[in-house]
Amino acid sequence: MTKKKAFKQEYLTKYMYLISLVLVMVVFSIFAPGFLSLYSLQNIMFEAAPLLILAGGLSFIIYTGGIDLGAGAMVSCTCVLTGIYIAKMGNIIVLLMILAGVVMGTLNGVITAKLKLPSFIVTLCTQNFWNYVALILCPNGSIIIPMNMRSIVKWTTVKIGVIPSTFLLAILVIFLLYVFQQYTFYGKSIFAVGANANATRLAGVNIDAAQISAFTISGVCSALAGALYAYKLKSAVPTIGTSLTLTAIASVALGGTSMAGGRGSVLRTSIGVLTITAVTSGLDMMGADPLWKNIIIGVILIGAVCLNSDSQGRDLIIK
Amino acid sequence: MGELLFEAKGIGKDYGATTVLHDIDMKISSGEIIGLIGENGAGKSTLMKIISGVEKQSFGTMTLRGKPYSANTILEANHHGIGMVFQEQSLVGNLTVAQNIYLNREKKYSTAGFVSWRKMNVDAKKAIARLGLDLDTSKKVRDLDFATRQMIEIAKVLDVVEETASGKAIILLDEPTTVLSNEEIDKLFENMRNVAARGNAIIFISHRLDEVLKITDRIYVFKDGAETAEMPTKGADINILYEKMVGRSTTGEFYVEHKQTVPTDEVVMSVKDLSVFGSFNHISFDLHKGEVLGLCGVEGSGKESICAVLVGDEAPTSGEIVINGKNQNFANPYQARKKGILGVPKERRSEGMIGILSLEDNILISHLDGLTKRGLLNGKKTRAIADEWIKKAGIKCTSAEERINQLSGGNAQKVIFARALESGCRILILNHPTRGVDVGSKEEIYSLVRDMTAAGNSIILLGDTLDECIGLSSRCIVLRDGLITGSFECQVGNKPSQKNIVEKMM
Amino acid sequence: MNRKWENAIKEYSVGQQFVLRVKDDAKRDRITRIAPVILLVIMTLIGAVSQKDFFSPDNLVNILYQMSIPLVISVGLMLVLLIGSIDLSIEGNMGFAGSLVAFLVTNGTNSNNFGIWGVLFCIFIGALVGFITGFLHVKARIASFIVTYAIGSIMTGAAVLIYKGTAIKVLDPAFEVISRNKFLGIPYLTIIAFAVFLIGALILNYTAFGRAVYAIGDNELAAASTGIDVGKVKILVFTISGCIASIAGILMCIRLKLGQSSIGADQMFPVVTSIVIGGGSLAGGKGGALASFIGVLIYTELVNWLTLMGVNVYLRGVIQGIIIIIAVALTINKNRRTIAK
Amino acid sequence: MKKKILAILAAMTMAAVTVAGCGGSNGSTTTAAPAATAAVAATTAAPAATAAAAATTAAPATTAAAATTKAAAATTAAAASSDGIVADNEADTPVPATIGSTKIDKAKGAGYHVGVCVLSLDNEFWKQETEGAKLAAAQYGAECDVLTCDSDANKQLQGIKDYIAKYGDKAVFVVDPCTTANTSNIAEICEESGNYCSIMFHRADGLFPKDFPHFVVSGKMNDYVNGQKTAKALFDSIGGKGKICEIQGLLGDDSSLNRHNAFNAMLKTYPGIEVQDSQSASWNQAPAMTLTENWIVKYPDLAAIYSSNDSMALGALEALKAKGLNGKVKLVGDDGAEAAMQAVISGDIVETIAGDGYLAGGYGAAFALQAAEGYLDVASVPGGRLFFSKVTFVTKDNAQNVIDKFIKTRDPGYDYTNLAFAVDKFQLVTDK
Repeated sequence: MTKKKAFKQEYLTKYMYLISLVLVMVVFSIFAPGFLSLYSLQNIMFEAAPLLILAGGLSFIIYTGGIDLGAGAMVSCTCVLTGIYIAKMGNIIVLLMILAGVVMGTLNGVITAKLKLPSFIVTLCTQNFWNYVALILCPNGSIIIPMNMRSIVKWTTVKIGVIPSTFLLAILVIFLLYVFQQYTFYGKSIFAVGANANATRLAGVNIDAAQISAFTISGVCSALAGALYAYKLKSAVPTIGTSLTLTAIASVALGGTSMAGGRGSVLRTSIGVLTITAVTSGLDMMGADPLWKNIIIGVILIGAVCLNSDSQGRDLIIK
Repeated sequence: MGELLFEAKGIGKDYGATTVLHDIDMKISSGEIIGLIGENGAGKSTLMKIISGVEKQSFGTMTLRGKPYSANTILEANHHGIGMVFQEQSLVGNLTVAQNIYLNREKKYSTAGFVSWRKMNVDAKKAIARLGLDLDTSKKVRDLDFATRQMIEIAKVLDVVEETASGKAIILLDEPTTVLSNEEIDKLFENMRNVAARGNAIIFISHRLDEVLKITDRIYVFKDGAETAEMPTKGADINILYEKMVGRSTTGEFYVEHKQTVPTDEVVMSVKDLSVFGSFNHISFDLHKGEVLGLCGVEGSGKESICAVLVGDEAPTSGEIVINGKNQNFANPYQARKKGILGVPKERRSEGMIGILSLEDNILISHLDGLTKRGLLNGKKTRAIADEWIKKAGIKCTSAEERINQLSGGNAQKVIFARALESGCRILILNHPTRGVDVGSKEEIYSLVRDMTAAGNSIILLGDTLDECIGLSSRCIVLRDGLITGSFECQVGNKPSQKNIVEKMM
Repeated sequence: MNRKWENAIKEYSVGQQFVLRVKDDAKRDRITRIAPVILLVIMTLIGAVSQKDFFSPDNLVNILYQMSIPLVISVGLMLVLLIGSIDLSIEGNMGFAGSLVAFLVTNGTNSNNFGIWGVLFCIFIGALVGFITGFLHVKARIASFIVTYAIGSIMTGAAVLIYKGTAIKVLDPAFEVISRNKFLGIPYLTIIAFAVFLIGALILNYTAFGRAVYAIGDNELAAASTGIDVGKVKILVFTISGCIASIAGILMCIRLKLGQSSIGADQMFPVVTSIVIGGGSLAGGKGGALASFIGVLIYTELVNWLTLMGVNVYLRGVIQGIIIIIAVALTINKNRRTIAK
Repeated sequence: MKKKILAILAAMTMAAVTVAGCGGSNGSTTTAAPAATAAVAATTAAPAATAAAAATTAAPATTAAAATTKAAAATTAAAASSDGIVADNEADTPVPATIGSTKIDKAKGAGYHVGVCVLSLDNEFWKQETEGAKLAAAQYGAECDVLTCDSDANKQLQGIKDYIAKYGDKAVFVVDPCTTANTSNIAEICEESGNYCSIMFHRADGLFPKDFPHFVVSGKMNDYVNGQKTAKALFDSIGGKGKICEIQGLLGDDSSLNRHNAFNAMLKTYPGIEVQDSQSASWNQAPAMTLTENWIVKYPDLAAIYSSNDSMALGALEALKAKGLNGKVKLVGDDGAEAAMQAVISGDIVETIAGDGYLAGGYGAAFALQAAEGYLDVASVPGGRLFFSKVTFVTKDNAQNVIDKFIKTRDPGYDYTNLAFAVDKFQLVTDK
């Protein structure tokens, strides 16, 4: 094929992940009247916000070729802590949660990097631990942020223009993550570790630091997401995270980031998140039979990943 | 010379718009060993791939033993009695020698789908015996050393093709000697002759012209996808071949000796009584500013291990590495780099290139922390630096965004060099810097080395060949069995002869 | 090892040193290889010492009975892990197969009575699903993690579709027999499970296919270059995994006499952990039948032990987690040059 | 070497926090309820002091949380009533014979859409709720859609919002919330958009329908009292003494905790009962079966097992059957799954509770619809619009009828136009 054509194709595959989002939007706006109404779009943004942050952070672990099965548990843990202590200390709690995130993430990172254990196992085990903390702090299912404290959490429901404040927050986080990924040497070395850890090591890069930083980032983002969920649900919910981990990983992959590591972008991830959120609420608005929901989502997921997968990695072995 | 086995007429290959191989004719008769030389990207590998069934030719025809021949898969080629030994080892570590040799050919030994490993081992022993090898074939390949693996690799292919075409097989060897030590190479050559004597034909690809001249009967020279010469080995010599390959005649200044610097007395690193248990003992030497210190020795003489220690990849058992007055003890290459030592690793693909990343990232990876300002990198600046290196090192690529694993071996190696230079390290450990690199790139790399020393850097060199080691170094240390057996000054003009160094090596 | 050898340097020549070091490495290698076995022994001893019931025949039968289904799952999962992939759809497939078989054999909801044919049909469907998974993974080049996740959610949905929320009670006498009756004190179900596992082990160790799986896990390109049809093997692996998953689902249904999607819940991750404890690697190429068996046994003993100890219900998970991390840290083959992902 | 140290360190950190938490957990969950009070109260708005006070003196009128009162009850259970059932959370407000019992004009109902929100359809009870809501909607001539959320509180809210986005003010809801806390969000969302909703089974502390004109009713099942009743039945079945184990539901689920507390409360009145172990099987069969298998080895003289729901009970039953202990080791469940009720008939399970989904879902929908269509003056409903819904205790005697009524015919034939029928008792509102 000619250079021009090659270029075109390159271009197409590069932005395919955007196209699939548009596709979803169009399809649902046809089948579900009112899907494009301001109210429902605001819903989608509001829904997507915490997941954006969670998945954004998780991406970095995927870049290293690892995986974090504990993200959900960290969300539960921080959600509970926030929900319980916000009454005492107000919004400052968010900063404390970020601190907690650093601790949790770094613990995962250190165990993985220094003991050279597969992150799959490490996170699988440590999550029990965060879940445990969440559960003993909140044994009866959920603790509500008392009505008289609602003023503290009001800002989350505010809309700036037509955009929910939390969504703007998420966008800000994604932006920061993008800068971290693109313009810091930790970001670069995280990708390098994912691409060829041994070569990176011999190039004199501190790969342990890189790996740990990835986990820390993920920890922080999970914590932030957890806090946001507490704000959103105005309560501490120790089980909130259980279903989130895989959703987050799925949306990372849906954006086209390679699970093998070394390639990807938080921008892709955020599109992935928006797509998944759009699909779920779109299905609700179509009034799809709940019995079929899982099936439909599964099919859409496969289709979308097919479209989006980062074609530059084509020559890689897919595992 | 035996009957004509194989003939290719007007073979060509193009990918999309670009033609990488055009109008190649080749004749192979039974019992001959054919040399195939040319720079990387000259089309050798492409032709090999076409013959061995990895790829399909775009034009031209091939005939095998008089019948038209074409293969869509390696397997098909094997059934026609054509087998290729690939450059990157294609053995499976967690299988035994026998299982590797008969991988995907288990039928012969299986009853009702269940394989008898015992029977297989018996045959495997025979197969490797053909190459004068004798070892327990139920051993896992993982536990064998590189050279032995290479031999098994060849034994495997040999077995495949001889089984189908006894005495009429064609075997393609792509750079088989790069990982072998001298005596192993001699052993290999001997075996090659035996194989040929049985009527098989061998195509031998190597960048080491001396080897080609030593073993082959006939030589094909490729350049830019075309066949520039076809000559009998007797009567050919390095200069002729070199000229045909690169189109310009070789300068006697192959190692750019006119640029060789005279090291100052300033000691940048002194190694004191360094030992790694079982690899080398009591190694002591000083490295001076602007010096190229060559380490000579056969495989297993401990030179590799010394490198590993110096770049922080291996922990010494005892001894000191003193840099500006302090004893340094590196836990990992990162710390070594921080102290100004960086290595250019031996295995380019697995240890050097960060395959799916861009050239820019590959060049800058060792210096990113240095380029960071207030925690951030300046995209424009980094790109500028990358482009500058691409120009300086003469890296052929579309842009700094291109992925490194899309480059040819030589260019990739230049990128790794650029990385080492960019890192700002003052001491560079070059481990087989020109392994598997074509003559053209070699020369460029040599001049890069000279530039480094001119800039006041110091280099420890493990030459790909002894000749290279002598040519580049300003001083050579010779190792045998992990001990220093000699040290030679190599000023321009009175370089020691290979002979007296080899004496110390063996 | 640095310090350890310091003095030895003076005594031996480099050559001798080398021999010594190789010996030493070999020794350490051997230790890591048998580490799981040691772990198993320790686990058993701890159990025996701390709990008098641990070695009671009843409890031993319990352990056998409780490890049988994980053991079956491990057959499929082992193959998938060996090629370096992962199969998250196992839970969904189990749930589906369990529901479908309950729907097809004599049950309390409808008048179906296909008996063995129903069972075989389920296994076939499982294989089919596995095939589709593998096909998507190989041809569409979707990472196994995602494709299996998606297929898993699809199958869970399909399972619920079958019984529309009201779990189906199984009345087939054959199911009764298999779960209740014993041969030499060992339940039929356990015997079936072990048979399945044995077949799996034989296929892995004594067939060309088995070798191909190892080859792909260790060095995919090399495998391809010897003419192995990597894609085909991979698809076959997932097909087997799917087929095995539905066998496991059916066994679970036999165990519980009830068909619903939740019978697959939390079945897969424990088995992955077990295999890793047994010495398998998530990167592929390492592990095998024996490793899986030992791993599953260790894991089952651990869970059984925790129950016998009556550990605090909330703490259970944490203790389990810590023990597993330590276990893996001991059994995994570490090398300062490698990096775990 | 370094790695080893690291390993130990990591292990120790975790161990440390674990132990730290362990203190909390012993208090808050497995053993006595008062500690739980402290734990919970400390974490709610109520100052810890009052909570503690509430715990010791069962004074119902404190600012403490609902959980507190329950716990309080638990501590003073002995004094509570003759049969030991502590029902101090039921108000004695008389249930008026009719609430909004009116003639329904179906045409008027047309265009209204009932969104019935349940956790998922993978459960008989939730299915009954949806069936009930559909039947009710039919009687009002309205449409009905099912919204599931796979037990994800967040998804549930999203679902409701999406439904509102679709049908605007024509949408009304009957919600089985994922978590107690979620109820306040649901109420607020509906209030904001002006859609009527009934929220069943759970209600956040400090959340009152009276503060939310569109929050029509909160109908609970009295898990706490019902749990005590089944526990009592179980204890009596083994003559009030013997060794016994408990299988809890999903940790962190509040029905699970209520039932656990009920079990503990009833224990107080039966000194002869020794609890051997209490583990969670997260509502699932398989783990329950494994647990039981191990228990009957460890405790050969086990007399009974208290299971917080039916599928876990059925799991346990399978384990017992395998050892031929079914019927010998007594068993109770909750939820009223068909298989469980069959087991009740065959005597393998002592008692279970048929929480009536048709009633909860249906009347919940009915309340919301009447409010939306203007039949019901929301303010007129007594008891602060907080009531306990009817349940049926399934024993050997009535099991068959229950099955015939609810399972065989998928319509219990309720008249969803007479709302009063659903109300068993009004809740005693202690947390005002």
